[in-house]
Amino acid sequence: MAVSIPKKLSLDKYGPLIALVVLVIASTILYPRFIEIQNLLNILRQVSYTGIIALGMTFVIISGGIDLSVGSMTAFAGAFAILTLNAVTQSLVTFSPFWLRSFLSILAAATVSVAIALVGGAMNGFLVTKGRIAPFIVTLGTMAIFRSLTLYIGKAGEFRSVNSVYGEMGMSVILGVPLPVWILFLLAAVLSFVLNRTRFGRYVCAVGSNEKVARYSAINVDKVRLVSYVIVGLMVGITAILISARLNSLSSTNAGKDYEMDAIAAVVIGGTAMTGGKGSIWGSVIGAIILGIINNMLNMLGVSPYLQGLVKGLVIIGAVSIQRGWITNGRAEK
Amino acid sequence: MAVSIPKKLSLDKYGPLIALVVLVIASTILYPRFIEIQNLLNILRQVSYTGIIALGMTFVIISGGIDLSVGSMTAFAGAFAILTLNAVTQSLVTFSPFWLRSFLSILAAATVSVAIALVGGAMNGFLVTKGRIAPFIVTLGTMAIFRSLTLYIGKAGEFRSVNSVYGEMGMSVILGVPLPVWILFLLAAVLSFVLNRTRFGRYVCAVGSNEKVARYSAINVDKVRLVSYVIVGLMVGITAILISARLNSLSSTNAGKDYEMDAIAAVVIGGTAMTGGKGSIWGSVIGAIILGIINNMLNMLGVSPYLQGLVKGLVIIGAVSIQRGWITNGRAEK
Amino acid sequence: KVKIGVSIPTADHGWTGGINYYAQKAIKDWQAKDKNIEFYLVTADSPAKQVNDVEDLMVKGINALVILAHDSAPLTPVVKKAYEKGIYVVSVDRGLTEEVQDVYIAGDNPGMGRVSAEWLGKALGGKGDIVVLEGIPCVINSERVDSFKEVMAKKYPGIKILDSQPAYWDTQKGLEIMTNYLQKYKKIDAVWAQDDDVLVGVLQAYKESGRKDVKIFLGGAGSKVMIKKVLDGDPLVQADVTYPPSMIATGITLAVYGSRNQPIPGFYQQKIPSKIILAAELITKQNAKDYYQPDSIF
Amino acid sequence: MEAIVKTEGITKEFSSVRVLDNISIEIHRGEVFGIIGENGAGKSTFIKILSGLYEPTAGKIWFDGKPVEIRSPADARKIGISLIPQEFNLVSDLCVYENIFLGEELLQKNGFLDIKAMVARTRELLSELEVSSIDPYARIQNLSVAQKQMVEIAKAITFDSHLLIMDEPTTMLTSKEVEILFRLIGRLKARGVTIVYISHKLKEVKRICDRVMVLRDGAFISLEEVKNIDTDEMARRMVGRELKGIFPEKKSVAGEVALSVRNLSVEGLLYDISFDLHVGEVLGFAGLIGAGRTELAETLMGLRLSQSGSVTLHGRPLRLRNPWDAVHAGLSYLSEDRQGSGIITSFDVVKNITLTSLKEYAKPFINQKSEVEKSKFYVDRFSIKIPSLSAKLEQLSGGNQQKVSLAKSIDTGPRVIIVDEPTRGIDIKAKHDIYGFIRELANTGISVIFISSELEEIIGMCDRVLIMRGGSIVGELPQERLSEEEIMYFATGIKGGY
Ligand SMILES: Nc1ncnc2c1ncn2[C@@H]1O[C@H](COP(=O)(O)OP(=O)(O)OP(=O)(O)O)[C@@H](O)[C@H]1O
Ligand SMILES: Nc1ncnc2c1ncn2[C@@H]1O[C@H](COP(=O)(O)OP(=O)(O)OP(=O)(O)O)[C@@H](O)[C@H]1O
Ligand SMILES: [Mg+2]
Ligand SMILES: [Mg+2]
Repeated sequence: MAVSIPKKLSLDKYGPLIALVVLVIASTILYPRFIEIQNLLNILRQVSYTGIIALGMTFVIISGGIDLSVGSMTAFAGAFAILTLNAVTQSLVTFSPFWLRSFLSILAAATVSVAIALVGGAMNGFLVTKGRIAPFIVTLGTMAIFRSLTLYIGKAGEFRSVNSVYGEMGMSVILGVPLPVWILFLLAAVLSFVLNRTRFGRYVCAVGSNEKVARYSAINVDKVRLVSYVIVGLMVGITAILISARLNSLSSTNAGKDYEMDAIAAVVIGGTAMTGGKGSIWGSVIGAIILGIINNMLNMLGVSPYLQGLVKGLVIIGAVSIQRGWITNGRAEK
Repeated sequence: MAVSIPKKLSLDKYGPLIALVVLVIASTILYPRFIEIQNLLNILRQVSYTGIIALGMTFVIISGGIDLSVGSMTAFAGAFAILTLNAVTQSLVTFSPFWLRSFLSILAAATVSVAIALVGGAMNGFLVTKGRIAPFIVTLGTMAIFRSLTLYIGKAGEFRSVNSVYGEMGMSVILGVPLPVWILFLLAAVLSFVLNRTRFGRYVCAVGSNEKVARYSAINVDKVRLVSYVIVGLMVGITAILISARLNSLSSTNAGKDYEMDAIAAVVIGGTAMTGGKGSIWGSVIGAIILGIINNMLNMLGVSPYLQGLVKGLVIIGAVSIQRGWITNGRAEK
Repeated sequence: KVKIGVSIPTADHGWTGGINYYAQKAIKDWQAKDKNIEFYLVTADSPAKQVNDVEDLMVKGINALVILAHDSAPLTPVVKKAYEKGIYVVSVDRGLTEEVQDVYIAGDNPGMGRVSAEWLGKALGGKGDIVVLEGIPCVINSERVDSFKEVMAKKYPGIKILDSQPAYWDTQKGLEIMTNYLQKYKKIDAVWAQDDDVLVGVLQAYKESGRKDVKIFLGGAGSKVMIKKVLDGDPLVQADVTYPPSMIATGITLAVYGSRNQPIPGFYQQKIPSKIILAAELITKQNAKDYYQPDSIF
Repeated sequence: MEAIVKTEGITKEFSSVRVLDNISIEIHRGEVFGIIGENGAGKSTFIKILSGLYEPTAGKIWFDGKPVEIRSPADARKIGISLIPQEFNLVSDLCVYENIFLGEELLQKNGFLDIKAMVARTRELLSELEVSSIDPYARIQNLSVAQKQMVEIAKAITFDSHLLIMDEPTTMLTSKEVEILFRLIGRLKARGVTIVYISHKLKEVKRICDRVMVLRDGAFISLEEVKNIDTDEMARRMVGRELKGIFPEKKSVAGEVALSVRNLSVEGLLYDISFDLHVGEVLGFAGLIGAGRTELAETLMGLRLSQSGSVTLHGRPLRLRNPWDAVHAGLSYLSEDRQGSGIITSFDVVKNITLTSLKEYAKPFINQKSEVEKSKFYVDRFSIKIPSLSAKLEQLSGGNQQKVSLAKSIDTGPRVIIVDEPTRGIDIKAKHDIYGFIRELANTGISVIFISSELEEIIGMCDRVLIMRGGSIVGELPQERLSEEEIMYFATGIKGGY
């Protein structure tokens, strides 16, 4: 028994990684240029936006909640980022040097975006904990609310940045690796540490496993759950900056569309249970990358647009069943 | 505490109803013609399609699962319904009397639609139980698969019925009440009975509440969960007939879009917990009606298109918090 | 060998379904004619995904890009990158915010609203009460609706727009909203649904209501169902205004010629025109047969 | 004697670690068959194999003389085996009658549930168990642990089984319910039902069992007529050596008042509770089920809100609005409901032990090394039998889970510790260790509130005992007046009524 526990645990832990490796090998065989560094960097950049949100979503899901509002919150925070950016850029127009002016306006935009998303996350958390409303309902509601407000402010149009430095920042590449990819990995490292090596992380797992035991263990359950929503808010704020900078604009209708589904799917493919209690940050990163590879390969192989959904669905189910098969050997597990 | 138990239970039970009553009163005050019989029938008809699916979804959610594929499965089953209808109608073109020919072709269409949706539901159930893959992932996958197949078969266009009797059936009104409304209430009565008065219903609650205990009690957990997915499949098959008959056509791109969200929202607003274990069929009907009233009132009051989401989100959260407030009086409950 | 990438939105409503259909049709037609062209068709359900798609296409080493952008501004940077790399860019329908394309071919959204308003205004004799069913709240929708309302306000002050709600270019939504309109307004003279898919639902709602007061229904985009009705002299649907999804096929053809630096046959200019705006054409009983294509899926 | 069950070479390995080794026995029809052994000896594993919850790695089973394969609880039921498990197996979202008939629902002729019949039968069963106060429609989550245990018993006897297995059925019960249970066993036995009875309470085993099997480390030690061995011998065989003087010596040095409770009331649960707890004192709380002892503990811990009254610790008033207030002030609580509110079964040993005291290990990042070291200390001190420190709690035997739970509540370094049924399901040797440890804590100046339904340990451990009934304190007994009779007088209301 002592022998098998680490084996089991490690498969639990490495299941998503194994699925990723299988997928990479299969993709390379099907399309050898898949493995080119530029293609891999593209994939990483493509997944980094929802990947960052998935990091925060991991906390929420482990704590036993869910957040459907991340996509429209991204649009909302991003809209304010661009509005702030434009306002500051224009009011500083005579200010020099140029770099400092750009820096200040971007800083202001980033601050506003993060602040708004933090407040949004806290609002979700507040309604869930103090309002005692199911997370699904709360965030379904705020999803509609944030999108609506974004449409209203943007009159269903686009927010365009007047500051081209913002766009350059969004597209910037550091040591050959795009900025959002750096940020994704940096945040993943930090949050993985938070999950595994801080009290808060431990408490999140405890609350998601058994709320009553957590309460009897003098854990402030409400606070822990609230903070999870705030963390996902923080991630949304960061993503909102990165994506609006990348596009140097933001569509009030479409920005952040379906981010919630992509983020949740990444988390679940990464091995975190929807029922809460345990999960892994790096797993979610891998989950996001798996989704990215699927999309990339659909394009690379030129799968018919009508059949893309078929292939995508099959590969997602297949990727997860690879993990399952190896872990449980047919034994019943929750 | 012993005193408060029955009180609590009954509020738990009547919470959604109270929310509905409050909403109806508020709507009537804001827009007196809301309460006209025709408007109420309109609302009922509008909600009956996703309402029927919500009935099946209630079982799945109580059993601890979820089904995201219902919308695209509706499109898929509906597509085959129309294809079958057309094929049979054309092959019987010389057959008379007319009413029998129409009857036979509609019967064939209905049979095929239900059969396909049953198989689809069973497939979901099989992957969840035997495949041990999280329901979220399975049905996210099959959601993409069904939509993709529908697009492929319909070349992203429309399926049009050549049989006008089918259309007449879809819009028929019996004793002043539209057909789908009859079916919704009939199915709700039957399924409510199944949930509360049969072994299967009891087992669904047990499995969703505590799978391990259910297994210890000699309940075939896998079978119970599988059957829940089959039930939602059955409901999808019925809805697919009703909606494709109503429009006498079906769009491969649009049909069933967002049904999953509407159905899940109806179930949760109706008081069923996303964590499973307990819930109510009539609650889900009420949940669906609440959503219908919200949509109706947005139109009736002419709320700005941009702000509709805001109002909708606020009312959903509000409607659920009405229930909450009355039930828990601020005490912590899962 | 020429490699042409085609990036379009996912088929998520009737019109984009048409786009998907015509893109594949053009690709098939060209492949039958010319073995030296390779096509890559990708579909995106959001601007962010479409940016990814264009990147993926660039990895494939395309020579030409045909793109129907989800949104203008978000796609501009990546298309600019492609354009600057020397890829021949044909931008279809949704413009970009910078001139980073070789050819721009588009339908006329404000024109569609205008033509609809003018025809409807005339048909109503300059007075009456109408209701509007909008699309998804977005730029295209605003352009159509705004110009429609502008024409009405200026030219037909006797026409009153009772209501204007989003139907999301979705049949079932159209059905629902029309049901509610019919409940809300005792008298409606005409309906502008802006989209033929929505009009299907609207007509169904009207039929079910048993009312007789609405005289005119006008959709948009020119689907074969509605053109057939016009052709058949349906008293309720007497006209349609085009916004043809086949523009994507034309765009693909332009990319084939343009990337090979060939002139279009019959054109006396070496270069393909940098802007082509397809008129919002009015279809009535007189010309309907020219527009009716029974084989099309749209 | 005819054998109802015969096992041959029953062996169970959990991924190659052997927890049951080659058990070959016969259980006679109509007897009460006792199984005893240390925590983790394999008792539960053995009976889980008999009831189809585990499949044996090797070995054969005969039932009624016929070879059988019991692959699932359904199989066991079919041949007439039912089980009262060690941990609760009740669906908390369902109500009492629904749980009792779960998997065995009574149906009407038309195939629908016969709810009336089930409720009526539930009433009968509950009154047979003398707990008619339990409402058949009450949700399980609203019951106390003792009530849940009685429902669990009712559930096991709903259908006429030939073999009824009870895995430590009395750990949650006070002597009153234990008597009810014993009467029930007597009636069943008279009907010819065979009973397998697992317990750490050797006196109970001595009293009601016909034969007793001793297991040690998964191995068969002995099987003998109960009348031939006394409890001391049983203990000797379980542990493998002599055990003497299970309770530590009391040296009460009643110091100053540590915790002072005045007029504490919780609506409907507690009425006007006042008492003082001294430094270094072990203060017992006795009472029958529903007396309100757990509620008092939960109120002191801020898990329930009081309407009136005051609590002071070393003269400083405490505001007990939530559990972290209480823990911060130096209070700690060992919950009676092990799996419901004590431990997280999907967490490993280390994470459980440090859950409440995590602050001590996180400065600001969790020092995993010191966590592991501290856990090792408890594992040694309480001889917790675990496969490894990273074993999940669900892989531990019931008694060992209890020890982890105790370690968890001690690790906060409390000034006042409230232990609620601390030795629930713990074997006799470990009890000895734990009593010793609690006394040591008291000697270092920690005050202990000792809630227990085992009068023997209340008397053996406590310096002073308060008796509760119906949410009030109805009596106080100093050490020299402690006796089971005195306590029962107060607890049942013969003495000290309202
Ligand atoms: N699911 C499991 N996985 C691994 N090991 C297990 C599992 N269940 C039990 N064990 C191990 O088997 C051994 C015997 O456990 P068992 O529950 O039978 O003990 P027990 O005699 O009932 O003890 P107690 O008196 O504490 O209830 C223990 O060492 C335990 O750790
Ligand atoms: N017979 C009963 N009928 C109804 N409710 C009861 C009954 N007995 C207890 N309760 C309620 O159950 C809850 C928990 O009681 P519990 O048995 O835990 O009290 P307790 O004093 O801690 O018991 P013990 O003294 O055995 O620990 C309380 O709310 C109590 O009022
Ligand atoms: Mg045991
Ligand atoms: Mg108690």
